[in-house]
Amino acid sequence: MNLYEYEAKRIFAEYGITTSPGVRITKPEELRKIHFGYPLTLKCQVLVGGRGKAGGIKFAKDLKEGESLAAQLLALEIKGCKTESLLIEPKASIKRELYLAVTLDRGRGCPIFIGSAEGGIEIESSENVITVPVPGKFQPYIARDLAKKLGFSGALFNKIADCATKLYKLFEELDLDLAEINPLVITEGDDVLALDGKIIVNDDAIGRQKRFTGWQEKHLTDMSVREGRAKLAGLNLVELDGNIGIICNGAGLTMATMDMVKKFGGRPANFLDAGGGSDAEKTLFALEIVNENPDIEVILLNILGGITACDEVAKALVEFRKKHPNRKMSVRLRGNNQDVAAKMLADSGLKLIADVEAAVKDAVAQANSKTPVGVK
Amino acid sequence: MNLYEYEAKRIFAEYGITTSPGVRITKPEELRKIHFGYPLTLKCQVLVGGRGKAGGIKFAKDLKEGESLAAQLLALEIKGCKTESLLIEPKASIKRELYLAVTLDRGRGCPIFIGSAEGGIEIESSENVITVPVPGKFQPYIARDLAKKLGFSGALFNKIADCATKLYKLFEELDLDLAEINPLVITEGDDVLALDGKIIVNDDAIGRQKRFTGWQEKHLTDMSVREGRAKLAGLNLVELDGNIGIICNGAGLTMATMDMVKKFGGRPANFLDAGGGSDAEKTLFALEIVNENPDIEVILLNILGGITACDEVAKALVEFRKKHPNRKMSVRLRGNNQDVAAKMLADSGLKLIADVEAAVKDAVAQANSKTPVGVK
Amino acid sequence: MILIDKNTKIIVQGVTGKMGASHTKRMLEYGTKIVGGVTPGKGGESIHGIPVFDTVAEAMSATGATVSVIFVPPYLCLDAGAEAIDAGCELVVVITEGIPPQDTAKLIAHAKAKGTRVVGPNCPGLITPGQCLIGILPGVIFKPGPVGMISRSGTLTYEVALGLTDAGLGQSTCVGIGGDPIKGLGYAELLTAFNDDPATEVIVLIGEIGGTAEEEAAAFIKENIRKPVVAYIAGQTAPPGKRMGHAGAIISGGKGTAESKMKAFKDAGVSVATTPLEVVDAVKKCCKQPVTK
Amino acid sequence: MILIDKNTKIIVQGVTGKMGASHTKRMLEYGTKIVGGVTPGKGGESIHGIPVFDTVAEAMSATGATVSVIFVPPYLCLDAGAEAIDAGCELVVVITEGIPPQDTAKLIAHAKAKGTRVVGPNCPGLITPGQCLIGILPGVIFKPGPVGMISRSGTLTYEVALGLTDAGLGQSTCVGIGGDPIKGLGYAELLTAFNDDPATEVIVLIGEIGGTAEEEAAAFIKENIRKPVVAYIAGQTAPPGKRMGHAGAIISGGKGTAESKMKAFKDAGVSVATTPLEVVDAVKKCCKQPVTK
Repeated sequence: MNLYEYEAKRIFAEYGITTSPGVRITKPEELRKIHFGYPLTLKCQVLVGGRGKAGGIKFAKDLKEGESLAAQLLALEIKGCKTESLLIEPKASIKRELYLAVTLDRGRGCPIFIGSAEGGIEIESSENVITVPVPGKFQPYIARDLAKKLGFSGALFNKIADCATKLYKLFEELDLDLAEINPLVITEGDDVLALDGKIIVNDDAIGRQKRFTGWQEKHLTDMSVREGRAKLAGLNLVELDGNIGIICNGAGLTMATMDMVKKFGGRPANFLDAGGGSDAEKTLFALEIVNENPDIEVILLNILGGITACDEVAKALVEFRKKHPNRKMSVRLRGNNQDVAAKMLADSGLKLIADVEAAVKDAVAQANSKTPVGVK
Repeated sequence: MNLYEYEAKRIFAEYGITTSPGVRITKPEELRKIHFGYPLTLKCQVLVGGRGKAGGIKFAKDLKEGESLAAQLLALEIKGCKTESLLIEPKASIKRELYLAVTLDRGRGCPIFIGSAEGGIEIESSENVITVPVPGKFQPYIARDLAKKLGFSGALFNKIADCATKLYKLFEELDLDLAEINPLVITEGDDVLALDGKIIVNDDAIGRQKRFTGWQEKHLTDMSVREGRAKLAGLNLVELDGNIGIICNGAGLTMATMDMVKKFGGRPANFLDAGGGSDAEKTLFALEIVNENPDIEVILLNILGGITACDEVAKALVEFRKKHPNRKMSVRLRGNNQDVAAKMLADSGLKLIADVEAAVKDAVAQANSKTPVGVK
Repeated sequence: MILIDKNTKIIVQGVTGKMGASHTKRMLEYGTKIVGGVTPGKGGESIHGIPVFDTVAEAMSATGATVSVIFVPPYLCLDAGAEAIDAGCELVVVITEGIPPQDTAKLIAHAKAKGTRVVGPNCPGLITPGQCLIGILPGVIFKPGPVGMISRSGTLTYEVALGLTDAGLGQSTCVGIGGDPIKGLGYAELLTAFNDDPATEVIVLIGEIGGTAEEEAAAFIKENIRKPVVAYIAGQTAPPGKRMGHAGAIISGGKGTAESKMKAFKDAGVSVATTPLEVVDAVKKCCKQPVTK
Repeated sequence: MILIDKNTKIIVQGVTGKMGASHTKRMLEYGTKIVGGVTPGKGGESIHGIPVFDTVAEAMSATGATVSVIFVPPYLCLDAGAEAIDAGCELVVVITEGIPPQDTAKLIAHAKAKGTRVVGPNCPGLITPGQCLIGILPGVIFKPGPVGMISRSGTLTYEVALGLTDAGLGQSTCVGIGGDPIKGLGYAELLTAFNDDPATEVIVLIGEIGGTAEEEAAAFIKENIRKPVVAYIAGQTAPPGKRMGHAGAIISGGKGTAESKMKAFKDAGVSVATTPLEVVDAVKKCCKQPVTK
């Protein structure tokens, strides 16, 4: 779960990391109540990156300009993601910018500091990236090693190390995937200030991080409406721009099925992993949400039952066919209770295809044809 | 720092360990406001052990008896330690009693669970003691291993393990030397209840355990008034029943000096380690507090300067002699700046004795004589 | 075969839970030597004819088991895993999905320090066909034979195994290493084990997008593996920045694409398939044994 | 001599603090090879002619030091110690008193896992007279010679060393292991080192009340040590239940009495002194070398 900048900064402040004194507004007229002087920075609160380039950050020299810019920014959509609110801050006096983050390193299997003497950039494209792993229990000296590698000394050395120590603490205590300060600013007065921040809470940990209970619903704006609904229902849906709706069980099989659709000349409309052991109700939800996509021509259901019982899937299919008898479908259903499933589906007008490639090819053919070839 | 039972139980409750619903009172008439029914248990709140045997726990069948017992208990002193208040609890329905504690194991160098299927006893004299060390990061399975070794199964197995897990958590988070539940009671309804509890906070950790800031002053009742004052001044004073006041620098040297006093026929009045690097002010405080003991005949000062500068000690001695010119003293002062010190003390009427045994023998002789032999 | 065989004795942690109980039954039906189960507070009971214990230490000493398979809920896995490791299990298989990765990191570090091997988490388990099935794989799909499999995905493993079995190509051992970004046994350890295993002739590696483990595996194969390897990467059409089901399946910062992984394998001389069935064809070409259908 | 000699290169953590600075000066005056100091944020400065670094890693790689002595405040010692251990120090000497024992336990466990030796905490340090002094011992008291000393107490060590030196009996190495209940190097490791050290003829062990380390040392001596050992226990007159200055010096639950320790040593054939000066007499009897005054 991505947090908004203003939420990330509140958490930073709680852990003792200095941030700009910011105020969140949702209406331009709220600018009148802001007590710090102009020029002000107005920043769109969105859950996607690239906000600066997309014009999501503006500076206002007075209230009039501020209100006009605020109205404009509040209406802004960035990469399809609506602006939730604006964060208003006094313009910072910047001497230098850095990048500082803590995340989990897959290769090393442990948390890692990432730092760069360049800030405000996309870290992936930076050439001066410093990494310091935290293989065991964190101790502040690891943050000092980072400050040293970033080239600091004197009072700033201690301030940077202290900031990194606090960032690690919140990363660990809040079960984050990412705690990022970008840029971390050194002010003209040699203070260290988090000018922008990003926090990604690990989705699997939200259940034990009580402060985030109920937050997910408000933090789905970086997804399509359907993707968000699927997520809240515990399903992984990723929408694409094709016309073949794909539902499988298991992430790898779903990806492989997408890949085969593409290979055999079709265009996947989505990735939907219905998960292992999904029952009829969950499978029906999956069918319905994929079916809602107006772009799809055909639904390809590829289930290889390990945990998943084929008869539960069949039950959902029977239900779905009743409501949507004309939806073109290709169904491959193999594994536990597949014979029971076949019997249940005998009257549904669906033919079951045992071979995976044959099922994919059938779906592609149906998508490219004008008549529903998959229906007997 | 020892905590009172009622304080320990509040901490237990905060960590989710079930305790009796108790009320602390400091006047007998407060019993009238207590809302749970009779019979009641009245327990002296004192910082020393052996309360039960000393008559510090009574049961009252009605308010009248309660008020009379409360008045009696509030006036009770146990092993020289005044009753601070009473803890009033409903009488528990006890099916079984256990002992459960977490402490640090010196030999293994790590925390350790101590459990016994007998409760309410002095653990040192119990024969059925179970120990389970926690050599690395604690995980709840270690508490389950303990519950198993204590012979539990079924629902009680989980309840005991859960209680032990919580006890470990508070032991670790609050930097304790000891977290003890004795007895841990299994009620007729198979609930697990901390009937009595003891917490010792590590003195060196109080500075970082903010909740205990300022608590020390109220928790010195297991010491003499002078011992308490010394502790608050950062000095280690232990009073004994002899007549030779002993001040040294370093714990080992102080103990060795006491031992020599005894060996050469004297009786130590106290242990006072003035610590390494003590300055004139601290040394003067040490001299004054030892001098306040009406039992002492002579003060034996044995300083072997490593960190401690002899001239700082001499400065304190000069000051002390001005105020107490007739106090018998034996002074051994050797190490850093000892020549400067000797010069400073030339007019003080104190002779400096270089040899440690000679100094001890001099002190013993003075203590056993009626005239001040140590003063020229 | 590697890691497990017909003599491997296994306990099930979380044996009385819904998943644990049903898969214990299925493993027993397959012939796996499940010798005990652990559920705190249920010690002394029995399920599907096997005894339940309160602690792993007890279960191991009573049964002689050396392997544990974990079906407990995600937030209890660090505790359960540490219990198995500290009780002396040689191999711990973590089926559970949804463990917070910081817990997994701690678990794996602890296992490494103690010399315990971990498979998973978020994995289907592993199988030596005809001998031992640990986890949730559908046993009927697998047959004994010369192909060693390593895979980040569950159902995709079944797809490939089904294709191999249908083509008369059985498997020595199949290991599902799991779809999480931080995991126990990885490609290098298992490639080495299969390379040293006389029963394995061909190794199938099924990767997916996310991370750089496949690139590292390709380099490792080039240096160390003498047996033929067939690789398949799922997610050739996955968009960047989106998590594709598995916690580990995400292309981020330009890293973790199928293209990069496939190229690395090709550069290392590994045969690269573009669909599950192409894996079967590629394996056929590598196999010395005559294919028996 | 053991642990340190004239070639030992040492850095001082907390070198610019009051204690650190003054004892660095004294160690340098003694001739100890203090080659660098560490104070975060003061890197690039110098003190008493030695360079100050921001991190231990930097200090070690710039100076070639292998030993660190720690003078930082109690709550920062776990961090400082971990830094020294992870930077690869072979020996870490922790002078600081008042470290919460749970921190010490973590520090010692970490050191053991990494193979680093720790002396202390809450100790005066160690000295190989005429060659190397690490810590806060008054160097002038010590002279080179055949007596190896191990002690839980600082000033009491000086008292005994003074007596030995006055009697013409110098010391090979004296190690103050510290007065805390949880500590690094203990009696067994150091007894073994002195037993193996050709320069040591007699070993003096200065214990005190609290714990059972002396009883264990007595058993260890009986089994393993061939050189004569003289033991002295402070606290023969200490009352039970009272902490005598040192965090570790407490008789509790009937355990840790001087009587028990002295008995254990006697039973192990160790010569037991009842005053510091008796130690000197006992050592004289054991010494092969002629006493030179």
